[in-house]
Amino acid sequence: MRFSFASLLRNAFSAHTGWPEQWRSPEPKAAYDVIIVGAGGHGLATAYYLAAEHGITNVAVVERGWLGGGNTGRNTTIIRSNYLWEESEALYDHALDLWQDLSQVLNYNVMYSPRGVMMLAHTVHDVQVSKRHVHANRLAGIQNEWLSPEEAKAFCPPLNISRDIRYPVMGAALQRKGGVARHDAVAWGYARAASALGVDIIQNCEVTAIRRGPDGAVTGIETTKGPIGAKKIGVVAAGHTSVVMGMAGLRMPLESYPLQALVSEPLKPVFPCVVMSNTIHAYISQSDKGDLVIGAGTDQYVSYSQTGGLHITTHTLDAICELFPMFRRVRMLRNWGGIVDVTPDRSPILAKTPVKGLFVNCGWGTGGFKATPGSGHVFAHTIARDEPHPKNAPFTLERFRDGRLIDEAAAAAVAH
Amino acid sequence: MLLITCPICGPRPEIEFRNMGEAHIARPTPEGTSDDDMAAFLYLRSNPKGLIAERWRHVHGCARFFNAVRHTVTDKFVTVYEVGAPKPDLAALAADLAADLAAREAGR
Amino acid sequence: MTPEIKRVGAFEGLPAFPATSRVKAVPTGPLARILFRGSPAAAASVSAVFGAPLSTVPMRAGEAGGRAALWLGPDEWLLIGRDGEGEAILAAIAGAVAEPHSAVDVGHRNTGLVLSGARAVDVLNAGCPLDLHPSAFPIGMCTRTLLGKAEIVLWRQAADRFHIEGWRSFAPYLLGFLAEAAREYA
Amino acid sequence: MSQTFRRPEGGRIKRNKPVAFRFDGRALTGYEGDTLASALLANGVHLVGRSFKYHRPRGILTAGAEEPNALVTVSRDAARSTPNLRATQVEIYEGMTAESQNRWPSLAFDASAVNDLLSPIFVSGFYYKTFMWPAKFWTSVYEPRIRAAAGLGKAPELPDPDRYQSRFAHCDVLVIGAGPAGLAAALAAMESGARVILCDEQAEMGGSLLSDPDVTIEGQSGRQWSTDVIMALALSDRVTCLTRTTAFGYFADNFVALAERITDHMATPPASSPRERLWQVRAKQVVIATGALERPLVFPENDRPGILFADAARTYLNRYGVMAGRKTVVATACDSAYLAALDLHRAGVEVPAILDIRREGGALTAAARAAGIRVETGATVTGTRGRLRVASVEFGHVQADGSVRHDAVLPCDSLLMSGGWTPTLHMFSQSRGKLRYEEVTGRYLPGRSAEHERSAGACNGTMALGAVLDEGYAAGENAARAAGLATRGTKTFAVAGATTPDGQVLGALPHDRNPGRVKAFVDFQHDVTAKDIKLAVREGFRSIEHVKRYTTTGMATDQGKTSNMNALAIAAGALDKPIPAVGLTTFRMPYTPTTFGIFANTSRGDLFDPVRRTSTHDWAAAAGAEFENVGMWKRAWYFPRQGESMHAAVDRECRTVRAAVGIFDASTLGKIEVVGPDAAEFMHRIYVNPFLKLEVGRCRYGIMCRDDGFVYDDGVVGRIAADRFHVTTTTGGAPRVLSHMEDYLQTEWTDLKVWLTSTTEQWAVIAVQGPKAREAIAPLIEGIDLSKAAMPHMSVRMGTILGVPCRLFRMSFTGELGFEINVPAAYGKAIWEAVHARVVALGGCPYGTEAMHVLRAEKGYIIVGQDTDGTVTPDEAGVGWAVGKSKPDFVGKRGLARADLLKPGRTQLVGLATVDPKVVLEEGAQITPDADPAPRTHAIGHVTSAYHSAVLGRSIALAMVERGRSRLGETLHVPMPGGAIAVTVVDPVFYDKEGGRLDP
Ligand SMILES: Cc1cc2nc3c(=O)[nH]c(=O)nc-3n(C[C@H](O)[C@H](O)[C@H](O)COP(=O)(O)OP(=O)(O)OC[C@H]3O[C@@H](n4cnc5c(N)ncnc54)[C@H](O)[C@@H]3O)c2cc1C
Ligand SMILES: NC(=O)c1ccc[n+]([C@@H]2O[C@H](COP(=O)([O-])OP(=O)(O)OC[C@H]3O[C@@H](n4cnc5c(N)ncnc54)[C@H](O)[C@@H]3O)[C@@H](O)[C@H]2O)c1
Ligand SMILES: Cc1cc2nc3c(=O)[nH]c(=O)nc-3n(C[C@H](O)[C@H](O)[C@H](O)COP(=O)(O)O)c2cc1C
Ligand SMILES: [Zn+2]
Repeated sequence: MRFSFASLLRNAFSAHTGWPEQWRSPEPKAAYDVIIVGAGGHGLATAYYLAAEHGITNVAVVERGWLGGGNTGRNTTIIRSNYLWEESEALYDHALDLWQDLSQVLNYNVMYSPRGVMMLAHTVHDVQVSKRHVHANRLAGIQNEWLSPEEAKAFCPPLNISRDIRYPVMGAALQRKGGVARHDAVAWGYARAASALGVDIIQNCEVTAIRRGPDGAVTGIETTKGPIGAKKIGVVAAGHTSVVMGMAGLRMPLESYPLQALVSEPLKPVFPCVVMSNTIHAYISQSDKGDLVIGAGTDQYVSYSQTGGLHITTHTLDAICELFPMFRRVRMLRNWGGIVDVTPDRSPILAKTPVKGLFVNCGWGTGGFKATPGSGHVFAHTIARDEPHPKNAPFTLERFRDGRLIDEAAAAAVAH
Repeated sequence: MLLITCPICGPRPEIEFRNMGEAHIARPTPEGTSDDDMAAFLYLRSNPKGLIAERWRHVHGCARFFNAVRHTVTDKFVTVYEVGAPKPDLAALAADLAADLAAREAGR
Repeated sequence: MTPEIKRVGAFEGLPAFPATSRVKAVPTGPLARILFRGSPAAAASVSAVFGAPLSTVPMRAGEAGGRAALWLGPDEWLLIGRDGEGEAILAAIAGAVAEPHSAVDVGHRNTGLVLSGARAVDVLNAGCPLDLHPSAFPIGMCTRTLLGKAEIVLWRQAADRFHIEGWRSFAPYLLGFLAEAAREYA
Repeated sequence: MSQTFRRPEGGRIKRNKPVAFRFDGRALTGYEGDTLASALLANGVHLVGRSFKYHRPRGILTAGAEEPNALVTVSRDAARSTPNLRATQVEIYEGMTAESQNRWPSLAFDASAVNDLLSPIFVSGFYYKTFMWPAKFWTSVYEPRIRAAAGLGKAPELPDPDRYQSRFAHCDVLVIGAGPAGLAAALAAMESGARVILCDEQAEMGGSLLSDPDVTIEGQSGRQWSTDVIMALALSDRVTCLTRTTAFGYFADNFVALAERITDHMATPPASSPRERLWQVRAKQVVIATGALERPLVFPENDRPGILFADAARTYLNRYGVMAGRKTVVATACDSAYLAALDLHRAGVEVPAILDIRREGGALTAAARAAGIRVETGATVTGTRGRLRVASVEFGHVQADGSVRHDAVLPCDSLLMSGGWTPTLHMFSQSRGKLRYEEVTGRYLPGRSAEHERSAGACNGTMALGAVLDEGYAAGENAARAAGLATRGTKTFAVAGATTPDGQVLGALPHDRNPGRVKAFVDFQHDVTAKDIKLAVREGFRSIEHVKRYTTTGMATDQGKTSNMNALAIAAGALDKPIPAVGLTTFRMPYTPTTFGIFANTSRGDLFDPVRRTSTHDWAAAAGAEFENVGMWKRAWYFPRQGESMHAAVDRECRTVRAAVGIFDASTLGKIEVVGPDAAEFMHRIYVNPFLKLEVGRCRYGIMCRDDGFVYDDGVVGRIAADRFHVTTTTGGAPRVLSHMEDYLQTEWTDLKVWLTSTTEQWAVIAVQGPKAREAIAPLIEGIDLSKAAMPHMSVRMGTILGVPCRLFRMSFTGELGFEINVPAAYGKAIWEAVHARVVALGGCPYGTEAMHVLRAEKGYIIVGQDTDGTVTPDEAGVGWAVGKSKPDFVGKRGLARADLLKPGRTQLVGLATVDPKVVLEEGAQITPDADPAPRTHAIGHVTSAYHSAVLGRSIALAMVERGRSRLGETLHVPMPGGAIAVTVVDPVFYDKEGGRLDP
């Protein structure tokens, strides 16, 4: 049933008893053409585009827990494409293009809200780095502009631009097209659309082994719901990618860290945009529901615990209170953690692997939500055609061997 | 904030320490090391869901580096040991932990 | 030395600590300080000439004759003497220690203050994450640790007296932090 | 008359201390000891708020932390305004101003209440299905309206003037909750001699004993017993008792965060006192004694003001002397509501009926009937009436087939409900303990522990008071023993007059109404009804986590304290699965909403991060310097004279250095003393440069890589003695370079006898640069022959300056003759002043970091971190000459040999000269071969440094450009918004290529 105001109204008269399931919850078939491991936004989007753009509908997405329950369901939803290197710019901007009409394409309101992402500079060095991004982005056709502190304040009135604070704001880079979206809706929208095209989404089904034939090519997986055959497997397991790839005997250039976020109690609208400060580590926006959504830094050690240390939270909130001193009296409602898979150069891996039939999409670390549509789109291409899409061709595993890193971290230490 | 037992100073709060990454990653010699081996040294980590042998430094304490085995799901430390000591048998330690858990489960 | 060459201590010119009957913080003034690094054997040789013993028991200070040796790590001690003794201490070490070692003058890098009073522990624990109960942090114990966002060396000299060492540029922060914590005991 | 619902006696309020306060502008009075909720009820006010979505009128539902409805904003002044406070926890003080929220124009007439009429459309998740057309309306129309409608209170608009503190604490036993279980536990722990911390979120300790007039413990009234125990605990110097202190987070290794509210209840808080304090407690052992929360009943229209929890009403009566109404119907599945009914009845409140859902009633049914109260068993509420307050209750009897036969309408002004008790598992669950489900009682209970803790009392499922006390004592004793103390063994308590609150129901109650139309609320604040949950399940949201997120049940500011179990039961029913197969959502910190300020506590302003100043800072400030932040340091940026712009000041400073002499504070550079017999070998390995042959008294510019071969840091190194090096690092790099060096020493080259000591702050460093540098310092220096022959470029000497010992480096970061004077830091200011006087006498001036940057750029000297970015090799940065190619190993050697690092086409450092010399490029600007690059043109490089050079009378720039060194003379372009800027690729050394000025 298509979603629309009309269908909503119609259903109101039948007390909403007529809505079908948004996605089917089938038992796994014996085999599929493609199995996607991980029903996060990226995995679901991959399945959707496999079906929608490549006509491959005999697809299963297997998920150890509930779909969208990984980092997709835990992130601060910042969307932007003003990355530094050309490879990243192309990939993230591809995603940003797809965000524009994603609600209409999926027939699911993902509440993409281009309210502008402003990244603060607090030191001369920050200014240099930010401007480098602004110039690189302009050349690449990506909107990103430089604001004076006063312009930044005009764009975000709660911002403290006093010269007296410990690290005064010296300016900001603003991507107006950047913004936020409703994270759960992205997962659900892709799940519904993929399911409608015939994709089987199998939840509570953990992959425990990857089976390979005599030629080394993959033949399927073992799961907590039994074995499932597959011609191709795409692993999109975020923080658990090392674990899953280990099942195929591959070591990955990844480390998994806890990353925390928190929300305040809901407030009437006070915060019109997204503000990020990498120097003092704070990321903040206000959700449609009214809560301030705040991102923190990672813990220092590898962990799969989905919680983090209190000192990380205190550090985040002292930064928020310094930039927005009126929020000191606001209260934290809930804090949580995710497990982010971090590569040495902070850029993702979207590639074929040395194992025939095995593909991997990982390493999005602290910043992959924004890439969800683009990532799924090009990864589906890679799996369907057995060769990368031009936009993900640079994001290989081999770059770590050769040293051709796409080092977003070195250039700026940007998190989300 | 974890409580970490420095082999020298005893239990101390995590904020006094720096995690220095996985332990027992041997630094290769320049000669005769392939690009693959170099990449493995620089970038490939076991990143286990389970026991990890890792390096810590009590930077705001005695300032010494040491190694530790920690469980990455519970974040509990299993043992700490000196730099240079051989890597503990993680599989055996994991089996001990599992046995211990089973015993506690049975005990309740 | 020409008379107009004045030494400026790190605490000079800072707002005074609001001392009360329950807590006060007083800068130590200039002291000689040597950072000694080497093996325990080398440390033993230093003990012989320094006067105060260099403890091989972790986190313990040795004191004698107005000098103190603070254990900081298994190969690291902070030697504290009276102002002006630095050169002599360095010379004595050079003369007496045959084992390889390092002795570096840090008399200006470090600054010290003494925090004392019935509320000293509470004030310290506003930013120091260690257990300062006498059973856990007895008199004579010393260690590097943190106070808020600054690293310090903390040495308990008496039940309610602590010697705090920090790097020179952190002095305003340390004093400011302690003063903020002490406000409620004014 | 005010306080018409206050009983003439009873309760723990101070009747001799009346308190005047305002609610929504209305002047009211209560007593000291009242919460805002009890005081409002005393004044007959039930309507306190509006719900989130439908804006339905809502009253006070509970008497504690779990309150979902009665949210208010309390303001002392414009800056001290706190939204979303629960009236049930706010203590009134003289002059308090409280306002209701989320309503317009008034609480009684709220325009947004039309949402309630639209509720047939506004079901769970409706917004995912609509607002998509026309697409651009989302940002311009739909989203702004949704946002304006959402949200509860308003954030204050002014910075918060209050202060917050923090305290790290340690103890043997931390007891969370000071009800009977917690008090008994603390008592046992105290008796063992343990160090104990006991905290309770309420203003007064005692927990449920405070509301219970009937029980006796050890022959005393429960209240007296608790008072005595609290007194004993408070008198012990080993016990810290903290009231108004919520344990809100339980972290790994028994690290528990407590939020202490110190001044919010005071009319005039002392200025010296922080508003709140964060306690970070490391406990050897923890006793969790957090009690249990009552559950609402889910029946149609269960949300009207005047409907409240039975035990809350009992608390209001017994603890505050307040009647929730005059005519009170009671609906229950649990015995505890009978206690409320009996107490109210005794107090003269009319109780028209007790409607007991249980077919047979419970332990107190007979007693209630004996007291003359009508009790209907097997009865259920089928609806309520009343606009801003409940006016009547409809009830029916549940038939054998499960259907409901309507019975009667009972007029009333209040309705109490109790669905039983939910153990408060938050702390246990946050500690990562595993929960277990107890089928018979329909409760989750603490299962396997992950930390050193144990639960006792109602949070552990133990409800009988005697057992609660025994269990609490045993827990305290057990905890103390586990913490290593000798204990006296267990103890049992003699208890009388207690009733165990048995009986419970989960999920929605049956009724005779149209299920598609009625609203039976599960999550009160978020307006989630039983049918919303069923809708979610119908739409395929089968995991309880999905149900939560789709319906938002449990996501309101009460975090599901009252709703989670009912939601779970309804979802389980819809899924036709047993409850444990559906599972609970995750408990997360904080237990109750916790002020941002308490996390930030003292980290604000100058205490946000230490402000590191050099010994010349005050001098520079007095001289009018502007400062820049570099790491934690403040560095003098430039020294503008009266009316001078930054540009003019920097030009002047640069010219002065080139023409005469300048003085610069370089103290912030990192310094490390590398000492030991193997010091040279260590330096040889850690830097790319060769170091073995550096002579004593000479310096070398060192480049340091990581093992991946990319430039990590740089600095000048002086050899002070055969076994001693004076190493300098970049300002920002100092800590990480020291750590990097220690890492190799302690873990890689453990055989080397070398020790490192940071001397960054030991030395104040005064750079004197310019043709007159020698002349400037010569008269001040003793013991060093400054002549060219005796002290060549790149050498270091020991001597004194004005009697102060110094390490004098002859080196240059400007390309001019230069010295860097290292003096012990406390002399820095005095020596600076003396040298400055000489410099000025010679026509020189002080210069700041900006001029320093220009001067070094004129010479093509790189700044690591500005001209390099972590992807650049030494060769690419133009310092390939430094690499000791014949060394067998150094950090970075193998990394540099990787395939991609050897490829041609990588970027290299070059100079750029703009064709128009007046145009200064912008740092970070991109470089293209074409003047008019097509969109998405590949940039072949970027500008890393760009300045106006006063001496050269033109702009200069450094850039990283692909194959840059092969492009000398080529014209490239720097596309800018206003058009491309043509540049010529030139050698990066713009000034004095021959280097004659370095060594005149
Ligand atoms: C706190 C936080 C804040 C963030 N903020 C932002 C932000 O502001 N902007 C931004 O762009 N990004 C942000 N991110 C990053 C972003 O959330 C992720 O990069 C992105 O959501 C990853 O999506 P995914 O689909 O790859 O992974 P996930 O959503 O994590 O999906 C992976 C799925 O794989 C499943 N899985 C794992 N192992 C197995 C197995 N063995 N068998 C079957 N299934 C398995 C998991 O259960 C999971 O559902 C943030 C992340 C966190 C944690
Ligand atoms: N009305 C009834 O009939 C009824 C209902 C339930 C329980 N009880 C009785 O209550 C007794 C149970 O005693 P108990 O001690 O287990 O519970 P309790 O409810 O008496 O005490 C729990 C205490 O913990 C505090 N608390 C909860 N969470 C906290 C946190 N995170 N931080 C700080 N404080 C926190 C509460 O403020 C409360 O004071 C039994 O006698 C039981 O029968 C009676
Ligand atoms: C953008 C965003 C907004 C959220 N808003 C709320 C909220 O208003 N209330 C709430 O209880 N949780 C909110 N959450 C947190 C979730 O409840 C939950 O903590 C998170 O999805 C992680 O799951 P877990 O805590 O079950 O592990 C939000 C999460 C995200 C990512
Ligand atoms: Zn230590």
